[in-house]
Amino acid sequence: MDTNSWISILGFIATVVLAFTVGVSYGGIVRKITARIQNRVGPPVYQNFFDIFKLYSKSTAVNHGWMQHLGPAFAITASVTSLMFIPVLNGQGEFWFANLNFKGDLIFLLYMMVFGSLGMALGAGQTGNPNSAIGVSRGLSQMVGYEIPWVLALVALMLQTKSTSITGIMDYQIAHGTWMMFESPLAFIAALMAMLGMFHYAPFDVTFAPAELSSGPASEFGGKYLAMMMTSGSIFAFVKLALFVDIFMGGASNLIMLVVKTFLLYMVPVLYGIVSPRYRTEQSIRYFWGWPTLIGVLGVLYVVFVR
Amino acid sequence: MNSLLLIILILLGGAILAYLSKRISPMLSSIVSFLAITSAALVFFFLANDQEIVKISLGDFVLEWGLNAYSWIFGAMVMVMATLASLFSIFYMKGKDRLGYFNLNFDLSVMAMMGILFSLDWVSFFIFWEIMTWSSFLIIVYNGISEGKIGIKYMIFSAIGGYAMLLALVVTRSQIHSFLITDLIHSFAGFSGNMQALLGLLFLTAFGVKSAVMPLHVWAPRAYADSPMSYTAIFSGLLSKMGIFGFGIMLIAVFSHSVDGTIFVYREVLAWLAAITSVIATFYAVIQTDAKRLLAYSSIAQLGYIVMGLAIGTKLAVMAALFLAIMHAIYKGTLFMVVGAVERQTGITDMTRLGALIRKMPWTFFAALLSIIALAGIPPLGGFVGKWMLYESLITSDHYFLIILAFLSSTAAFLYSFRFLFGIFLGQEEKEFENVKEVPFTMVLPMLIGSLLLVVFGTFPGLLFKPLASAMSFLGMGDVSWNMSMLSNGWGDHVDTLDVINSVVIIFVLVAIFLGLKNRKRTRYVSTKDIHTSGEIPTENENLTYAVDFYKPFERAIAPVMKRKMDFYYNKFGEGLETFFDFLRRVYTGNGQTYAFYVIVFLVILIVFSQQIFF
Amino acid sequence: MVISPVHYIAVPLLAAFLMPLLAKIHRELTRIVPGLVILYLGYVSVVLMNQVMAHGTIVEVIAGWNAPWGINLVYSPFTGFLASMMTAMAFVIWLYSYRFKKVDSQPALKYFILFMMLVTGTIGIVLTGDIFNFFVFLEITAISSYSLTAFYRDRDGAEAAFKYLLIGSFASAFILIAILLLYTQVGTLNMAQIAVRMHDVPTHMKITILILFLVGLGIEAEMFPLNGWAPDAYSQAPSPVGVTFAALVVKAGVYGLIRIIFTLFDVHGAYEYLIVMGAITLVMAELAAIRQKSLKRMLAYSSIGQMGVVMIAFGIGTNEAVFGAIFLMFNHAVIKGLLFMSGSYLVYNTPNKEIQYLSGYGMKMPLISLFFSLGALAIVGLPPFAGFWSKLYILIAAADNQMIGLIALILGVSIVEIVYYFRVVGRLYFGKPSKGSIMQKPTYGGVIAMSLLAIVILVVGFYPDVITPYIHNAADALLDKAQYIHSVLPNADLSQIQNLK
Amino acid sequence: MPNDKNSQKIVDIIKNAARKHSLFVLAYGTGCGAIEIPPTMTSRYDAERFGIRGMATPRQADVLLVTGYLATKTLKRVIRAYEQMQDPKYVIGFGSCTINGGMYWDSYNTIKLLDKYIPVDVYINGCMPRPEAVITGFIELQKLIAEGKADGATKYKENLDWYRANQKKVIKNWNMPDYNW
Amino acid sequence: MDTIDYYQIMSIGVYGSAIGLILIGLYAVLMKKHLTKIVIGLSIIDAGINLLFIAIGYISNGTAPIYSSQGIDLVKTGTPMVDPVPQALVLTAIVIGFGVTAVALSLVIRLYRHHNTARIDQIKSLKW
Repeated sequence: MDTNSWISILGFIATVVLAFTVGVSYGGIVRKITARIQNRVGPPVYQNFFDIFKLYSKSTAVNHGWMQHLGPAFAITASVTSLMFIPVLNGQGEFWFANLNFKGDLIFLLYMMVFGSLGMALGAGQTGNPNSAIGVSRGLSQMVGYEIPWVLALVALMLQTKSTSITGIMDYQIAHGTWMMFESPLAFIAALMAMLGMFHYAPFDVTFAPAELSSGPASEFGGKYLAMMMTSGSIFAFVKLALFVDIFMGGASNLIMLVVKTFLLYMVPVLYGIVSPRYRTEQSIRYFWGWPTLIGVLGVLYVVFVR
Repeated sequence: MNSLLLIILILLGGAILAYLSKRISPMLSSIVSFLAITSAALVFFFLANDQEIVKISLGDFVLEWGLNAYSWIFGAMVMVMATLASLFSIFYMKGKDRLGYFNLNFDLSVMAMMGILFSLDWVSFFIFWEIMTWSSFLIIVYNGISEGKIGIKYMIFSAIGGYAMLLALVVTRSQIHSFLITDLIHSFAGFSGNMQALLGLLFLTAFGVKSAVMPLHVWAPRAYADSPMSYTAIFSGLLSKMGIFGFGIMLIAVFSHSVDGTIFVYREVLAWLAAITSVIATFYAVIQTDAKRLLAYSSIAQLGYIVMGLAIGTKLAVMAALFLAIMHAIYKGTLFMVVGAVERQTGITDMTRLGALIRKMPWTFFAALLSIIALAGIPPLGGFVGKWMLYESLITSDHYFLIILAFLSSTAAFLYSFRFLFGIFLGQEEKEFENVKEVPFTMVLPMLIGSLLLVVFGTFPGLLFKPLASAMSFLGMGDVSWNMSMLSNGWGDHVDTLDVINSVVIIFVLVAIFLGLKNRKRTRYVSTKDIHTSGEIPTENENLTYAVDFYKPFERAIAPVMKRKMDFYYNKFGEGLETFFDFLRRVYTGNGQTYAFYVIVFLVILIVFSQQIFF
Repeated sequence: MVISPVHYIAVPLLAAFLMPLLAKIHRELTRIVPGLVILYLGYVSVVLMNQVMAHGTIVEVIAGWNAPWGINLVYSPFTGFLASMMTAMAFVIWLYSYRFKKVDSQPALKYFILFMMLVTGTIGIVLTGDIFNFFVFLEITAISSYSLTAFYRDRDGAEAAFKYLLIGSFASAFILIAILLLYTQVGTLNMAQIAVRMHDVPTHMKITILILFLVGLGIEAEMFPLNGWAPDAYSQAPSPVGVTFAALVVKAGVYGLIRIIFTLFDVHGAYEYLIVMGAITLVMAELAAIRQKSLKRMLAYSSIGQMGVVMIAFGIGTNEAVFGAIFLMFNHAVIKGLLFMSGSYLVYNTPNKEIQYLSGYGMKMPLISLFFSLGALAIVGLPPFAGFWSKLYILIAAADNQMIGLIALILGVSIVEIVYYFRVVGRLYFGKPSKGSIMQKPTYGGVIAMSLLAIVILVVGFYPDVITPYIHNAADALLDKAQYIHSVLPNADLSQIQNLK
Repeated sequence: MPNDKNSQKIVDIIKNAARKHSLFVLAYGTGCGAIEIPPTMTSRYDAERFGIRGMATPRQADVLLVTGYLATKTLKRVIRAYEQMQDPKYVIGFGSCTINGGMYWDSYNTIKLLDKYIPVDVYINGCMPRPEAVITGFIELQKLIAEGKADGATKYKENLDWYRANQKKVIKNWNMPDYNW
Repeated sequence: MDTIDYYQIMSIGVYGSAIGLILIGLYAVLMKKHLTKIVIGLSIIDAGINLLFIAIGYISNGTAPIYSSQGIDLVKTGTPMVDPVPQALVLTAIVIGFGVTAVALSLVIRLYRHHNTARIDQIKSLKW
């Protein structure tokens, strides 16, 4: 192997570490913000690192079959693979975080992200806990809900930029010196509404509802399994945010911009979630198939007929 | 001897031999059938080439058979999957009665499919088409489920399709005095607009029935579900592809010669119908509790994608459709075999009762997992390649609302994909299935081969692109560029499957080995009764399975769409017709005198109106 | 002895009258002699058909009186084909009815006498070249059919027979009047002569005669408003007789109809009339069939429907269409024969011959069910069975004449046909036999008969060329009116004759 | 003491630090003690700032919080929940009832000393202990964890027979799965 | 020319009665409910047709078409011979009619035995 390969492998690792760090920190920040809104002090920002580390250090004594091992492994695989195909920074010469982002596109990413959910779902299914199954059922149903406005928004972008790849959309934004959220605002709104569901914060947290489902799919996952799930969840959060930033906010030219943009974006579902009650599954599906879808359709029409 | 004729004869002979050898031993019958299909497959792959032409003169017609790039790819698919299914069938059908009857029809179906693919003229096409229809009908009624009604439904719809084709082909002949398919292709442009519209409608109806496009799909779910699974593997995987094969010829080769705009409308309408089919069928698949039904509806949905691709008709779309067609044959075939294996070992396919077979039938689960991943279109397996190309083609050809329907359907497909795996292989262990064993090797092998193929084609889709490209250029689409492992759309975006699979595999191996397997060594298996139940210890008979109304919330959300089934309208229509017929036949009053009266009245009418009638 | 067409009529008639005497010698002779007779007729057919294929139409002059004064038998490729087909079917029917239990339980002697009469009558109808002779054979056929319909001594047989008789008497009356009027106009009874002189007949008279013929023969050919008797007779007659109706009697009726229209008259409207009435017959019969509870009645209606298709095809009148029509007549004889034979064993012991009791018979009577399924596949015209080819030819002919609506009608009705046939087939292979259903073991003769028919269906289906040359000749012979007249009356003036289509 | 802080390996120190700061609690809300948990967790006392967090299932939890008296019937469930937890795991006995039966000291069907049945790391006394006391108890537990002294699980494993004997004495219909990890 | 009128009247009478007979027969067949009456109606139709035949075959002043010396003489002198064919046909038709009537009556008997009625509108067990 030549030097370039080694450096790119290092780049992979750096990306993963970055995603993990940012994702986990965001988790801590969310907890802190939640606490502050609830007039609490809240845990330290680095609390989630403790949690994940502790979970990794726990022993894992029991399993319910080999799918329980593979489930979290699938999830991590999916999250890391998706990360590989996301342009973290938009500089063309950027070397460290380039990874494989010229070799995939949006549709590929959509499916790759589902891979993780499906793996998780299978792992949860293997445990035989009815709560897990219920959670999976809810989660997948809800996914069908938010995918529609999300895809509508993406279609609007693709039609406008005549490109289905993320780098293509970023190049378009750079070339036109604008952000897609201003270019096709309707699509952005639809995507934002879909994003609420994507992060599974309230009011769309019926999947994990701890009070009724004893945390749903994760209910039989302790120790390392849970740690892996949290890891992949954190990375996924970063992936989604980075994707949003890339396609709607023109990407980020350096890490600080990235952090700022993703953080701002992240606050939308978080803040909306903290003050919201919980929807039932069919309510959330109907919600997503209502206004967000309509706005998405309008967004597509806007792109087709106005632009 | 001509290898095409040889293939047909081997299959025909195999069918008859299989029927006769049942007298000696039922098992022998299945083995004979398997051997016949295998040897036909060998002949196909090693001897058949596109130079050969068979000409058979029957009556006043000359039947012409030949092989071309387009039919070769379908033929290869048929032969491979039929071989796998028949291998699977040996043990699956063991111990069932009337095996001779089953194998006869099995081989006849395969023969008919090969015949359709070889046909260069419409007469032999139609002959084989109908052989396929009735042989599959006879297998549908073989299991004797559902009071024979589903067989009738299948037969009616097949007849509608078949007769539409017959009508189309006699009309064609009256126009061009030839039954050759190539002649139709070349002279289609010369037809009048009305004739083009009529022929288009008829042919699309004909192929639409077999590929279960929306208003003509009602036969499919039950027909797929009620046949023996080893047959459904080719019924859903291959027989339906014959409709796709026909669509390919029609939509690409024939309609592209149309100068009128009518055909364009057909394309759009067909694409929309296919999209709606895929959405509705997916919804129905989601709410099924029987694994067979689930897969049956899923088949309809998948066929919807394929038809959509063909209807869009850009290079990428056609490539996607054909690729998906082949993938669908493989993974749906494998999945039906999986269900067959489960059915054979447990006796049921009801997902509300099955569960946790993963420990009992790990290989079956493995095959099912890979197939489901492919079915759901998740990278890196073969299904993804097809779906990616389909979506890209939809976007690049400005079908921006179709893509939403396609996405809705494919996202909802995750629901039933999970349901399938969960319902059968995961979840709570049931005491009922304590002693279930893995199926015999000859049943595992075809499933594993099927899933292996998915992996291979997912990694190197170019293996399929190559023959597909030549098939498409045969159909008149010109040169199609392709790459061994690079997918690209018209806008210059691309996905590198090799990179995808590399990264997935590497990361997965890393994660699985260093985290998962390490855990596994230290952990101890506990039964699925040992779960968090708020400290309560579940008793032996306590049902902890969440299986009934699995997607109830989703069901509630989509309730408005599901209010009426298409069946309902057809049944009402049928009932109305029958009532009308019942009314009509009352002219036969049973009174001899009335009949005599009819005679006199008829005579008088004839005489009175003789001026109008006979001059 | 020189083989001549007259043997077709003389031998079975003689056998029919000798049979009471033979029965006195040995009872078994009553069963065997008809077979031998028909075998002999088969031999005659083979010899004559070869002759006809080689040398053209044979005209047999009876009792030395030449045409147009004497009665003659015309053995053209067309009539010869029909006669041979009827002979073959008669042989199969004999095989089937040999030791057929229900026939045997009634006096077999009567049955076979009537059967021989029926064979004589139908073949006579086809072969004769004399219009009054035609009438006589028609009556022989009719009377033996009435008696055979009422052969079983239950009340429904008699009822069916009486209806048949009532309508049949009308038929004979009309035909008689028509012959009478024709005679007053042309002064001859020889068909060829009539054909020659027909153009001199005033049009309105011609039409009136034609209408009388059409109605009278329409009754025999089961045309729509005139076919009230048919389902009853088919369903109540003994099964072999049902086959006979489908294979022989109806064919004779249709033959009469087309002979009148094609050869005797030169009225264009008659062809359209045939198409329209054929279509109406087809539709009404198939629609009536779909709701039948009784299997045999269903088959009867289906038979009527097929005759409708035949009429349509003849009405189209091109060579291809006629070819298809004759092919369909042949196929219908064979396939409907198989269906009646196997169907009657299926419903042998069921109350009212009802279909609903047939559940699961496919497992109990595999062979018979297979035959029935084969017949069902073939009759709806599914390839690669015999029925497909005839349908294809007819449709092609219709398409060539731009009758797309008609094709759609035929195909649409075929779907109805599929519905009711496959309802039965589906039921055969579904479920368990209902309680108390008694399977009837078929006789060996019956199995052989059905196997023969099945083999014919398969052979013709896979390789129609075994039969198409004959049918081609037959179609040519039917359409070539001048040739017909010439062969009967070598000196006739053919200047006025033109082939209609 | 052999389990001296100095005798811990450096890995253990890090692990214990993480464990100490991240206590996932499975609150077994028996008796009146459960009512004290909400104030402990919510704004006023905010136990989350110590990394204490409620969890829904025993698989995910580190700390079993037994909040009050245990009837013999509920004991079985507690044992079950405890055995389903993954190592390392800790038990906090909450309120007097877990120490000596409290006000149920003479009840025929409550157990008097929780430690006889499952190993308790920290007791919080009081009837009921206030949230401050609860937090104090948790901090005590954190100290023990940091020192590596919270080894109830090890004790349970080593003395399983003794615990089992005690448990079986009060639980008549014994049908628990084996515990052998 | 008395004779001509006579023949005209005769022929009108014969044709009229033949057609009359047919119509009467038709009336009986179509309107009467009793089986026997229907059979009688059929016979009457037959008789009418036969009469019609004879009437058509008859040529005024014609001689009987019998192969006899007297007949040949008459023909030679120009006396027309009555057409022999219709008469021959009528013979056949009468025989056939007889046969049909016999069968019909036997059927009537059997129907009456089984149904205990001879009304055709009540014998409708086979219909539709």
